[in-house]
Amino acid sequence: MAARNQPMREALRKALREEMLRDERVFVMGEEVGKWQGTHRITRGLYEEFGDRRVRDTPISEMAICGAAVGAAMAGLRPVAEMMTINFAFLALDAIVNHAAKIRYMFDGQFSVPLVFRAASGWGDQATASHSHAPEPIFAHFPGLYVAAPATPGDAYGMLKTAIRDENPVLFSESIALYPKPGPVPDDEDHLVPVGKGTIRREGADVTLVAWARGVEWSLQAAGQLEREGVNCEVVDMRWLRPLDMDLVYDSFRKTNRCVIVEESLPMYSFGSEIAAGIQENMFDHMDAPVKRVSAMDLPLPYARDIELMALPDADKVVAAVKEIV
Amino acid sequence: MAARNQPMREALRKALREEMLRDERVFVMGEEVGKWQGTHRITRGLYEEFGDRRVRDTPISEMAICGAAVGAAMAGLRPVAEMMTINFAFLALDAIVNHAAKIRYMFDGQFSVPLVFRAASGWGDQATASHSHAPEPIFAHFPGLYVAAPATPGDAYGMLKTAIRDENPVLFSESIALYPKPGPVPDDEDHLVPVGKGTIRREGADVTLVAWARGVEWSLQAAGQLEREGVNCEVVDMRWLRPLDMDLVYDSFRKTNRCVIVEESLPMYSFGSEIAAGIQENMFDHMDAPVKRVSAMDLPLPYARDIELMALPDADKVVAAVKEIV
Amino acid sequence: MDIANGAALPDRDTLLDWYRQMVLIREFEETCYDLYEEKRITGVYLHLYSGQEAVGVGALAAIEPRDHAITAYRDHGVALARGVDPGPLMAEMMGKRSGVSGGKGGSMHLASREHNFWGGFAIVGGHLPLAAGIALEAQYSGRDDVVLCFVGDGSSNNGYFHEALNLSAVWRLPVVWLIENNLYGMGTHIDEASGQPLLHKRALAYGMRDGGRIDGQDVVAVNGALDEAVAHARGEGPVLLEALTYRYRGHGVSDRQYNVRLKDELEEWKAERDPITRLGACLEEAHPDSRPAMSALEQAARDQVLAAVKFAEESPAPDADDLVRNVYVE
Amino acid sequence: MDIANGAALPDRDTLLDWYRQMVLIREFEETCYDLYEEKRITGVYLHLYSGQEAVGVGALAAIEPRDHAITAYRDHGVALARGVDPGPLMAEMMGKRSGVSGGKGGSMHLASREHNFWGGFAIVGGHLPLAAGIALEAQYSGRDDVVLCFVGDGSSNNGYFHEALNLSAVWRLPVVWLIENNLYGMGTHIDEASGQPLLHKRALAYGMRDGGRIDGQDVVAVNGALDEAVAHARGEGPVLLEALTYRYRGHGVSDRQYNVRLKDELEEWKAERDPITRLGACLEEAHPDSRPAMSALEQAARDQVLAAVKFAEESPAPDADDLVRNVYVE
Ligand SMILES: Cc1ncc(C[n+]2csc(CCOP(=O)(O)OP(=O)(O)O)c2C)c(N)n1
Ligand SMILES: Cc1ncc(C[n+]2csc(CCOP(=O)(O)OP(=O)(O)O)c2C)c(N)n1
Ligand SMILES: [Mg+2]
Ligand SMILES: [Mg+2]
Repeated sequence: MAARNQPMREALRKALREEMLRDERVFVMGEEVGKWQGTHRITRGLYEEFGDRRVRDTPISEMAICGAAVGAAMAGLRPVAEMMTINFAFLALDAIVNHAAKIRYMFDGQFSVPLVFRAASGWGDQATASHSHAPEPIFAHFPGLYVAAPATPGDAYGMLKTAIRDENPVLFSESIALYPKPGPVPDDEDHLVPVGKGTIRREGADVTLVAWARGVEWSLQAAGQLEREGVNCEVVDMRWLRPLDMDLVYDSFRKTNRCVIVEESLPMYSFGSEIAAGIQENMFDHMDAPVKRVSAMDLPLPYARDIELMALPDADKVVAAVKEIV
Repeated sequence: MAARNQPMREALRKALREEMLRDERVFVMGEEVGKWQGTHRITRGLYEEFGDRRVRDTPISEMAICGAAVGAAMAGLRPVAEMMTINFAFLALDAIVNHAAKIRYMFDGQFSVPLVFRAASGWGDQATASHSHAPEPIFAHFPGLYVAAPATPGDAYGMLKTAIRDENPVLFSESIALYPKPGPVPDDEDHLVPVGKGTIRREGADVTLVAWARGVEWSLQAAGQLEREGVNCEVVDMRWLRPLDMDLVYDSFRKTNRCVIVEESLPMYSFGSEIAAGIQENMFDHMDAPVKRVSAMDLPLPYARDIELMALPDADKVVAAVKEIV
Repeated sequence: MDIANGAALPDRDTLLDWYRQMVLIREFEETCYDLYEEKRITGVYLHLYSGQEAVGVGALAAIEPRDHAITAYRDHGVALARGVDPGPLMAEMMGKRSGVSGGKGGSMHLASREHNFWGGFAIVGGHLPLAAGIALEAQYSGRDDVVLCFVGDGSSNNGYFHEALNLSAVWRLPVVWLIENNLYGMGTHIDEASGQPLLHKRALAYGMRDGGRIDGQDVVAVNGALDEAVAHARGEGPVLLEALTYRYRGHGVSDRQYNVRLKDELEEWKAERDPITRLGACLEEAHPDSRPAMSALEQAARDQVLAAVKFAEESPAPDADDLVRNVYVE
Repeated sequence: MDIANGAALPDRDTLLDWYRQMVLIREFEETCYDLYEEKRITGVYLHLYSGQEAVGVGALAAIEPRDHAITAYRDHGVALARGVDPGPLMAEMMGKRSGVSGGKGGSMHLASREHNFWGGFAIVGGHLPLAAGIALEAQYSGRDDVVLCFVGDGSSNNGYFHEALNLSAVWRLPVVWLIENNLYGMGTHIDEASGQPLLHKRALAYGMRDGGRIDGQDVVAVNGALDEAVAHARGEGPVLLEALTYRYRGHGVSDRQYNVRLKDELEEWKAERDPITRLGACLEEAHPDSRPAMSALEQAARDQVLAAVKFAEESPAPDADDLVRNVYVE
């Protein structure tokens, strides 16, 4: 398939724009998504192209943004609501979990809620504690919602399209650190990445690295380093935190019998916990070593650059974790 | 120590009252905590005894209740703020996580936030999807907060006292289903249960059951059944979801080499995930079988009684899980 | 006890139809009360509409079938006034598969998509932005439908209220925000919960039309005010108004003290302002021949509710397959 | 360009002291701007107060040291006007251990407990209930301290605003809610964000005192209005008022277009209403001998900020021990 190299930011913009062209019911709403061009420039140019009916600036009202998106989706539109950063989704947790995720079930299928909550996620860059989170696991705790977290521009493109076309509510996490990073984006307006399917980013036989979003990059870097030392890593990009493609993890683990989980989130009650628990439960006889976890340190993130970076995962930490089990 | 048999509801009320008598800075706030006597009757009689300065009815404003508690705590009071049910704490997630839990760190120790968010938790009783949660794990994901979840009246008494006297913010989860259940409550106004310390509820040599709150009851029931079949269960009550007393789990596991985790919460990114991940990571060489998890089914809770109960854990499910690994 | 206060009375058929709806609601609610006492309805939440009938009936009479209604958990009366069949409603109370929400929603989560009745929501304030979103869809699609959103007085102090009303004003959404001011949240009086007890005045904070405070026990007054509000919403944008009313059965079934706590107040509302008694008196005065028709409607309501109970009790409960269905659209 | 509008002018020393504070803030902010351009201050968030000095200085002059101030992330000016030393403030910008928040809070999270300056909060609206809580402590303890809470215009559409203001009204908490209306959230104009663009009118929604809209570029007017508001808060309960002002450096450092986007508007505010120019002109008119004193204050501000930068740059960064400290009270 033909593809063009583009930063994730552009891939997302392209997906949004194409879906808006394809389906009149798709519209964008959020703080500064219109005239301001989007805080992260994902909606750049859309206001000019589609006008204020379909690109809607909102007040600073996260509860109402998410709640109104739910209502509009129930009524037949396909809202793409932006949370300027995922931290602000904390203010809308009730609209997201108690409404978007449950309305279909509570009314036994009378309504569907086909919407996307796009949320810029992650930390680094001295954004400080209240603006520095990768809290996707707490959203993925709840059934009724899907949680997407692409690691590459191509996936960002295909997954956002899938999310917009899907009949269910999707929390779509976009790693801010990945926005500028380029990668091939398929030249296919119907390029869709199926819900709940992960992918192998790199084949290997010695250790499985299971990751999502930025964790994939750290894993690939670590795999490069380790290759020079003769350790052959397979890198699994989960892509979706709900549903989880555990079969893919298990297939890889059957081969490698060893695993390190890599993520940007806090360590407790997290992605690493869930994957490790699943592996030991279902792959017990294949385990040659305990599953290790690499995540952010268990503290709020500080402002000062040096110590901030200490608290975050990186390729070296992944390498060290792998070395503990090979 | 002398003790009196009391329902958990009364134990909590006693702890609150004694702490209010002991420390003038302690006060209660929340929806219907005063004249109405508290929705769950935990604050019964306090309004009459302490008046409206110290027992404060609020508007239906969860963000402001939690946020004002943070401000009052920073300024030197010791608020005990009630969330009528833990579901409503979703509306206050930002105040709880981005403010209560982080203010000490963000300002590098200039402030402390000694408060308690009491929250009635759990499900059953046809309260339906948006009112039926045991989402403690998502709160325990975040550092800066402690998360308490007592399983017995005695612990409810001692842990609430600890939480009130502690200098840190505590999310104090109270299982609604346990409110009426009686148990011994120590006759000691300074009975404190240390933060982050679990306890062994029943000794056994064959399997460790790790649980909290209602999970402890299901575990004990299952242990009783299993004993008759010759399986000897040790029951660990974690009591705090943060910090986690993993040493206690490991000590027990070293003895039994088998474990089932029992909780009322949803299954993914949950307590079971975290404990299982920890065991396989730190007790790998002691594992005779995979760690199993018993939790609620992965769906919103329905109204109709029969199917609602199907979705919840119970002693039989615990027994079945144990049998898979012994 | 008079109603309409000098305003022109609707015709006899209209008044009788409102009477029919109001006695049906009352009968339905009081039956629910009894069924709960008899444990034929179970659970912890059941919030009855007895006493507030004129608000729901008068308001819903002001909108068209193509318009939309949405409310909180005190939703039985709104569902009935919107024309939903009592059978599937009662079945929902009993957690049956034939219930409007398949027995999964219960008393707090009634809805009927075909009646443009959107629910039935249990989180205070949570349905307000949904109302805005439903109105947005109409506006976006170039239709002139209106959304009628019922709001509790206590709910008006919640963040959702502020954000949703402001958004509706900024986007000029066709929403009528109707506060059912029954004076209490659960137990807390509006004077102790709201810095501004005249809730309709909050319209000013959003620059939206203030529809005033109306007598919620006067179905004609409610309907008249709503007619105006709906016309405004359809053409110009949102309106906020409040109807003063009273609940006869306390906050809900968990409220065991309701008839002790405020005995005098309750008795006074029942004796002096009951919306059904007032409409009945008005009908008899305006149309002295209408007593037999009213009696027939009362009997029909009893029969209908009895039939609904029978339907509900004979319906099967949902099963393990239902339990796992509709978590997602598959 | 006149200020005070006929109101009695404070004495020369007072005016000079305000002038001192305002030029210090301006110097500090413009230095921050340059340091960020030079990458000596790093990160993504830095929201400058240039242009809004009269609001912070005039308002804080109306409260006592025992009173309390709290604000959002645009907090440098409030910190300086509250008397916090520029050295530790600049050190915080640079993420140094000697910063007011140990280098962990950064530009958005300045605070100084000893100055009763409570921060510095980055979640829109998040500090509003904190202000209510701080006021509650004073009231609870029987003191008559007042809390002065700065609020952005954009923030006034957030749920926190509604809940916190209403709570303060219901409990008659001693809070002055001062909206710094600089016309924009980030890029969205108040007219497109708020159904009611006269934000002070929202006082009515809470039954609280409406302190009106004041000229935020006139330090004397700000101070006068705040004197009244503070007196009311101290005795009677909360007040809401707004000061019309303008930010010269856009929303924050991420806003690279600020001087292009609204060039004319920006230039007009700078040329016609600059709060420092206006105070200077007023001083010269009222006290023709004050030019040398003003020049000396300008020079002193430059020296002070230079010294602050030196202090900050020479301070050590926090280390791995600092990283793990103060997550909890141990
Ligand atoms: C966010 C939230 N907080 C608290 C509750 C608990 N609660 C249920 S109903 C209610 C009172 C609501 O009063 P009002 O809005 O006046 O409606 P009414 O019951 O009088 O019809 C409360 C506090 C809830 N359901 N949701
Ligand atoms: C809850 C929340 N939503 C969004 C943001 C992002 N944000 C930061 S500042 C800002 C604009 C606030 O405008 P205003 O209150 O007028 O303050 P000003 O910057 O003009 O001083 C926004 C939207 C945030 N920090 N918190
Ligand atoms: Mg009410
Ligand atoms: Mg502003």
